[in-house]
Amino acid sequence: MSFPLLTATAALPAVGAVATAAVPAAKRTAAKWLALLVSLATLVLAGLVLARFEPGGDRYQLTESHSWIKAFGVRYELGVDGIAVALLALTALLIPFVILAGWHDADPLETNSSRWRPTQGFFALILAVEAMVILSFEATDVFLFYILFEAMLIPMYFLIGGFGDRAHAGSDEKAAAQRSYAAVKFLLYNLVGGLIMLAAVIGLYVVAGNFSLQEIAQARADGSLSMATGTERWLFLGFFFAFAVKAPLWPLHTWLPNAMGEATAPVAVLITAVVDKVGTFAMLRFCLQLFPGASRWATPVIMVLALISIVYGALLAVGQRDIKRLVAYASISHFGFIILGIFAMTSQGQSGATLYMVNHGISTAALMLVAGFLISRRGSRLIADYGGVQKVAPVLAGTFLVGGLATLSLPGLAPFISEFLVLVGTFTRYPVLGVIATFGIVLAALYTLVLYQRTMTGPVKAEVSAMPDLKVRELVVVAPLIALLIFLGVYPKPLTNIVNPAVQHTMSDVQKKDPKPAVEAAQ
Amino acid sequence: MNPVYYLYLAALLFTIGATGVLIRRNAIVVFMCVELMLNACNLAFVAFSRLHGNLDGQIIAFFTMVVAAAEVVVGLAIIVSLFRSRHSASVDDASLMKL
Amino acid sequence: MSPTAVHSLWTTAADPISKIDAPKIEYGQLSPTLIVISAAIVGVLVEAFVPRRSRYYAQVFVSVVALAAAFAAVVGLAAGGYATTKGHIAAMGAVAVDGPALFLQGVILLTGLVAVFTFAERRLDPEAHGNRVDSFAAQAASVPGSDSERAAVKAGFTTTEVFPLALFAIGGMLVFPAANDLLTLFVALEVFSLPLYLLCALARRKRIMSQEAAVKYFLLGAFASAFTLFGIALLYGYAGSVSYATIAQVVDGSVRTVDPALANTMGNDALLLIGGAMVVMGLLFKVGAVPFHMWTPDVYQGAPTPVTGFMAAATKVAAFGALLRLLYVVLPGLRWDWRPVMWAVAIVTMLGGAIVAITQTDIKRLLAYSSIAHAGFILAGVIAMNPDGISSVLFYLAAYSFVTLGAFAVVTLVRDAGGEATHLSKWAGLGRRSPLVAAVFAVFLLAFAGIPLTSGFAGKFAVFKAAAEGGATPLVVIGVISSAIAAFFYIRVIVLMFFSEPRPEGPTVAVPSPLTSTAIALGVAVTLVLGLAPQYFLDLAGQAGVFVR
Amino acid sequence: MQNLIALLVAAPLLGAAVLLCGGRRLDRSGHLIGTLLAAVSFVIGVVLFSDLLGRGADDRTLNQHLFSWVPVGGFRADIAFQLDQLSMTFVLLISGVGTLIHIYSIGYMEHDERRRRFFGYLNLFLAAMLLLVLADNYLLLYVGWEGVGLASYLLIGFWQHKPSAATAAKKAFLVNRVGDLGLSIAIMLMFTTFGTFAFGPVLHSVGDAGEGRLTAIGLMLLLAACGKSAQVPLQSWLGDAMEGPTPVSALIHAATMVTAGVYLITRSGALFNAAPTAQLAVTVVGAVTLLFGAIVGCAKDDIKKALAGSTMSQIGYMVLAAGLGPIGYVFAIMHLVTHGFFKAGLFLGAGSVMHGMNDEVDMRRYGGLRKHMPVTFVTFGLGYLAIIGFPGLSGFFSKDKIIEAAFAKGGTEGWVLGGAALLGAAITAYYMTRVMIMTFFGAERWRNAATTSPDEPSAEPAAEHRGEHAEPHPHESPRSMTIPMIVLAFGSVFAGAFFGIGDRFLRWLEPVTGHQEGNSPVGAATVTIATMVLLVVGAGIAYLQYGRRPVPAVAPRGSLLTRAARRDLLQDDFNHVVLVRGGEHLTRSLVYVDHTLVDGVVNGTAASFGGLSGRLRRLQNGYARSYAVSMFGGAALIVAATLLMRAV
Repeated sequence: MSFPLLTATAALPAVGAVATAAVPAAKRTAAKWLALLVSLATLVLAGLVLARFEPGGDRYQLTESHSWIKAFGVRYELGVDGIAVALLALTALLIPFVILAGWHDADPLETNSSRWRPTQGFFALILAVEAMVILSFEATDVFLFYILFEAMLIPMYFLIGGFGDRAHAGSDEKAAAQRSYAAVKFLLYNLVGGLIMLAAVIGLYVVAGNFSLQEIAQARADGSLSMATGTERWLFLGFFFAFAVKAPLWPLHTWLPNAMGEATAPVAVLITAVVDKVGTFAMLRFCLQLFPGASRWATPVIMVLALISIVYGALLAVGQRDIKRLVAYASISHFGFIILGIFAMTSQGQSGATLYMVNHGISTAALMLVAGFLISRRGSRLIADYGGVQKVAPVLAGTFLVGGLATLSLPGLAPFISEFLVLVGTFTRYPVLGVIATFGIVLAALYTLVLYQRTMTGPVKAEVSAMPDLKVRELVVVAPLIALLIFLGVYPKPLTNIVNPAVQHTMSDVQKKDPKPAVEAAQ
Repeated sequence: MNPVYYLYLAALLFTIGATGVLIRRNAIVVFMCVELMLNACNLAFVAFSRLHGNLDGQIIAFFTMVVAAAEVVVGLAIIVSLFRSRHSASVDDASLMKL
Repeated sequence: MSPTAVHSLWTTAADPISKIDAPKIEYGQLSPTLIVISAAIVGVLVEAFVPRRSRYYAQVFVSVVALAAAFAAVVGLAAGGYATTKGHIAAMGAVAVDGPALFLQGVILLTGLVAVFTFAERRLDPEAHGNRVDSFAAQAASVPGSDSERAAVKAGFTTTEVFPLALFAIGGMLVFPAANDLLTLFVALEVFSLPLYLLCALARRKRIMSQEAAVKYFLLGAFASAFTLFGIALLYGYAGSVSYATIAQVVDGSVRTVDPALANTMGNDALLLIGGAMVVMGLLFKVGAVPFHMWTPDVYQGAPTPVTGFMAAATKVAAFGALLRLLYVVLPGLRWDWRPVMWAVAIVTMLGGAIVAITQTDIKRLLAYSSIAHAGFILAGVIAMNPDGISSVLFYLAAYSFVTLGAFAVVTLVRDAGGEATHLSKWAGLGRRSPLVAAVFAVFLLAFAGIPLTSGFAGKFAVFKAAAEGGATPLVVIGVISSAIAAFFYIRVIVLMFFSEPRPEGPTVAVPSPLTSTAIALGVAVTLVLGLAPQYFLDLAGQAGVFVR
Repeated sequence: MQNLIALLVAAPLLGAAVLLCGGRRLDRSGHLIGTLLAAVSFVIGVVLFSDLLGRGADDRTLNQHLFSWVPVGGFRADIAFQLDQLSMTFVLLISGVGTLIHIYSIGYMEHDERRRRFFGYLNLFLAAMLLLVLADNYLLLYVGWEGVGLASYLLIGFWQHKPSAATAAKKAFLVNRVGDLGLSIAIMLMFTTFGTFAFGPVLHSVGDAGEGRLTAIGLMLLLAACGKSAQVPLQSWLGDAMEGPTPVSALIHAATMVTAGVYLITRSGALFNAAPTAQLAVTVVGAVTLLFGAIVGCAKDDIKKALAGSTMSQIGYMVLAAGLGPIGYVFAIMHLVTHGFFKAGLFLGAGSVMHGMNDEVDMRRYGGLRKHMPVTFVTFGLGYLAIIGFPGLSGFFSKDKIIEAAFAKGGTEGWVLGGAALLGAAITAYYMTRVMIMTFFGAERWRNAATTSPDEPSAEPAAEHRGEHAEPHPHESPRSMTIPMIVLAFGSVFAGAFFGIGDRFLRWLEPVTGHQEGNSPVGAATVTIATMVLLVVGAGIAYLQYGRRPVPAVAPRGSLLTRAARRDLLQDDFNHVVLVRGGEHLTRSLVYVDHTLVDGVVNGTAASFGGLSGRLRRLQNGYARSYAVSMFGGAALIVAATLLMRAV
């Protein structure tokens, strides 16, 4: 039994969370540093995972397996394939930036209440989320995954509801009301999704008799476990519903704009760049593997919904007045692309979708965090309150622009590759859908450039005339992300090497092959 | 005569008691109706005991009486204390807690 | 009726009484019950003879020791194999000593122990005239607001009778799930109900409401037990016996028909069905299932909070134990008749409880409705009619009772001038005032809501899994939906505590004595342990999940 | 030798990186670094060119494979370059003209505080443009394609504090995105058709694919070309793009970037040859645009806008030629190069004029400037003669060939296209003469015009930095600006002859594009003479209109056509009404829908549960007896149900 690397990767932030929460009220800064160090250490562990993972090797590597709840046939089973590794790395990578970006977000406004320790809570919760997300990427036991999938809602809920954006249009009470509304909406949407999934999980157990992803998938593959078509479809729908809420897929998306709008920028990044990825990841890992038949059956509908998400999200992004809500709707559009890629059932589509998850994580983080810095300076989320910022804060404007260009997936930046792969993958199987989806790139350009023009260009508004440019801390947050965007845009091979084999497995799970080019087909 | 009639009588008494519980306001009366229901049960026991030709039913009847007595003690205690604090034994007046 | 029968009856009665062989009672196996009951009697004597000053300590001592001893006895019996292999019917077929019985008795005893802690808490209320006071009336007999009451308070009287009462109730509850004939069932029912009626009336604050609660509980309870009794009568009429075993045999038709004279009653299904339904109804009343639930909110609200916690936890355990035994031992041959009905009851109970709870404004009523919804979930497991059904229900009861006790214990801490501040609006911003208490309560709420990593989730999962395996998939789906609805109001409370600004005139959080702290801590511990590593307890429940017949 | 290719791109890219990340400390040296690196890449270009010349005509193709870029399943994209005669031509044009304009900008942007960034953007543009023409597969070309788009976005909006500039930049990017739509769909189609999108494989296996698919691909490529090269219907952005600094207009929106579409079509020649329908579409677009641009050019009073119109129309010529297939490709490119020279020269001239005139752009406030800025006058004049195709100058050779080729298309198409081309030539002569006269001849209308009038906002707010708003006193521009103009003037004079005489250019390019002589119904001589006549006519009309009578300082109302042409023939208004307004309405209504419908359903469900709860709550009325009733009823129900179960 070698060193349980995967467990360690998840356990470290969990322990760190407890430790951070335990830091006494006065020692606020200590808590911050502790959290930052823990997250960096986690990043190192994630790097180890990345190093130990052999792209060519078994499907699941670094596996661990211990008995947990025999009565439910539940085991503590971990293992990572390429997709999981990529997302795990992404999570571990983003958290330090999130923490650093949120450095002052949770400083208590009033210092009188000594027992109330928001700062410690804030960073502890972030670490808790990290731990749960990482473990959910590693879990190869359906029950274990489900538990984390549900449990991570609670810390997220407190992060959204407890530490709202201080730059709020309305009064404090109004802000608090909207914030708790957003938090409750987030929780209820995902809880309902999760509970419906619970029914499906139980059903799966009744059918399969255990929860081990590998065993069940194996049994499905060699036909020793056959499900009635109806049953399989119901179970699939149960699982997919939960993931579609999390992802989020139209029309289950409305919680996201509220949540991202009301939460602080780092938390918003946590939501859309990290937590939501669990949903799309789970579609790849669970829906396709456990219910290949049903997945094929549901594909047309899902593709159409994804398409609607793409266009609809983009159009609504154009119509937004609030910077963060705009980014939220943009994310909805992007999640549409991801889901489109997953269910296109082509290697380009699914590799593209996986890359998309990673790249979208990085690009949204860049854009959202810079937006957060901007908002924290002016104290308003309304686009209309800005103008001419590039004149007074060129660096801020520049980074913002790069983030925006990444969002509209400009060639040369990472998102372009994933988006193009998704489009190609879709196009090869569903040309019409592919073409319609391609219109998304025009809309993306529209909302991004409109946002940039209204906030950064034009005559300098009086309120922003004294706006300071990015501080060192903030540069340290943004610069690496941008560097990463460029690097992955020019040389994504390390990523594709890891992802491709995993995608091949998934493709064989659903018994699909890439369509042949017309010319070869002709010959 | 056929002891089955006793059963009908028992059922009748039970129903009367139940109805009384539903329609009477005074707590004491309601309580007496409950007692009536218990006694209806006793009658049924005894009648069945006779039918089956074993003594269990009759024994049970005694148990029931004891229980009923105990209930009287507790019940009266509660009702009286209520009556003393609100000078009314109407069950409908006791409706502070609702919704 | 034929004269011969009369004659035989007469002759049997007329026989010269030769000798009655003394009934064989396995005192060892009944020891838990016996210990508790005798302790209760001792408690009565204490009331009679120990000077008032030291009664409180004496009573607490007696009850705690007795409960601990009884629990030790249960453990001993279980270790002695009575829970599994040696399980059998004791006391001339009156009481079963088997897995479910012992498991539930253990749970009830622990619950009772914790409840006694909360009963004994006397640091929450401000001292009256230099005397520490607990949450019970100074003198139950004195009229609220009267001079006599004031005098009693001044004299520092306390109703130490609550401890023997609680012990009697616990005694009854111990027998209830173990009862193996209908008579014992009925007696046990009354033995644990009557003390509860009294306990409800003993609140120190808001006495009028407390008395009202007692009256409602008493009248409705008596009404329900009358139904039960009549049901028992009918069953007796059907089978000619009240012993579970015999009735079961008759139901299965495996018993040789007695003399033809009885043919018209013996095996008369109308009697069986009506009787069975009425008995079950009595039990449903105790577990608070719709439509027999309506006493629950009022009584929970009116009763002194420690008593509420005790009732909510222990009564449910005992009643569900009895219900399980009745359905699994006596009426399994009848399942095709009662199952659909129980389905309906379970559904309306889950949905009703969850929906009505949404608009509640009083925390105690809220918990009452949530307990109704939970009764529905447990019923879903009861209906499963398979071994998993039994064990899952046992596990759920264990998990649920501790969460409930803990939650109500927390409720006792949040106080303002008028005693406990149970109106939800007063809980606003509690998280800011005292994060710890709020966090603990949040844990309990999440457990109620069945969020993973809490005992609530493990229990819910077990129950739904059993139900699904038992083919009750629709129940599972509805259960899932209603837990979604339920989640809404649990979340509402959490929002209130953490995300809304504290009121200036808001309540204070009293610092409890070690007693209540233990209760709460135990609740949290059990919630988390059963949530994270339920395996051991699931095994326990699994082994215990076999009834002796 | 081929390992140098990457350096072509790398040098300016490095410059861009250094200048944009370098920060203020580079403010003083930035422009020099930028110019140097541009020059470096030009030198490398020359070296490679000489190397190519040293080889045989048919192995003048160098390849450099850097690394595999996106390998996923059958999808293989590499970072790899291909340098053949076609790309070589572009490399020289881009880096050459680019370097000149860098030099020019040193003087032009002297007073701009953000000059460093300006040069950074210019370098970025060079890198992207070179990548575009050097890529050996369509996906990499796409990167360059969008890269130049980005650079043009940044440079058009360089003076971002002006809303008009920011808007123009955004518009340019968006319209180009629509074009990119075409390019990406074309690439997908190629992938599904050929399983690859590298030039070589695709263009060689064209034969195996069905014509339907090829036509589709061709049309998509055409869409892309329209976007980038400002062809109808995606031409609207070019006019606004003049918001950018004049060197930008010269380099990007005259000489190089806007010709990328022509490159794309020529590069995909083999594919178009196999898809006649697509080819026809290309020619039509070209013909329409060359007239459209010309007409617009006649009406504009803003000198840069007038030149923009002419650019549009000249590129129309190239596209037309490219659409003609093997008979046209070479001439398209040839015209592209010569146009690169004289149009860049013209723009730099215009810039120089504005430089001397306090950034006044309205020609109606010019006049008689030839005395004040002789160098500018001469270079501009030579450019003018070149563009109208004065015999012997570059324009003459390249444009003439195109017109011939158009006729050579044969059939009615030939006549129509040829006619259009001829007409275009006449109009060109007209509007260019107009520009020439209004600027350099006639009365000095700027004397009494004290300052730039508010209703005509100056395009170049750098004026604020240049200081005085008093009466302009025109002066010749500094050396750094005049020298590039002179060099370009040389180009516009001799390039055509150099290329045309003895078909040098033809023989150089033929191996790549292939060539065949068209059999023109009308002889070459006829075409030439016809062109000359029309040229004289056009110029003459212009002279009568503007040379003889004084030019009014305020534009007369003018004919319907004139007014329409001033507004770019109303297509902007069309866009505004249909796309912008319509889009706004759509998004607004969608926001409403999202809030009320999608969100409303959920909130509604929650609310309905609340209401139900409120109603059920009433049952709990506090009366013990009603509770008893419910119990009794429940009991009755249960008993009845149980009995019923047995009954059924």
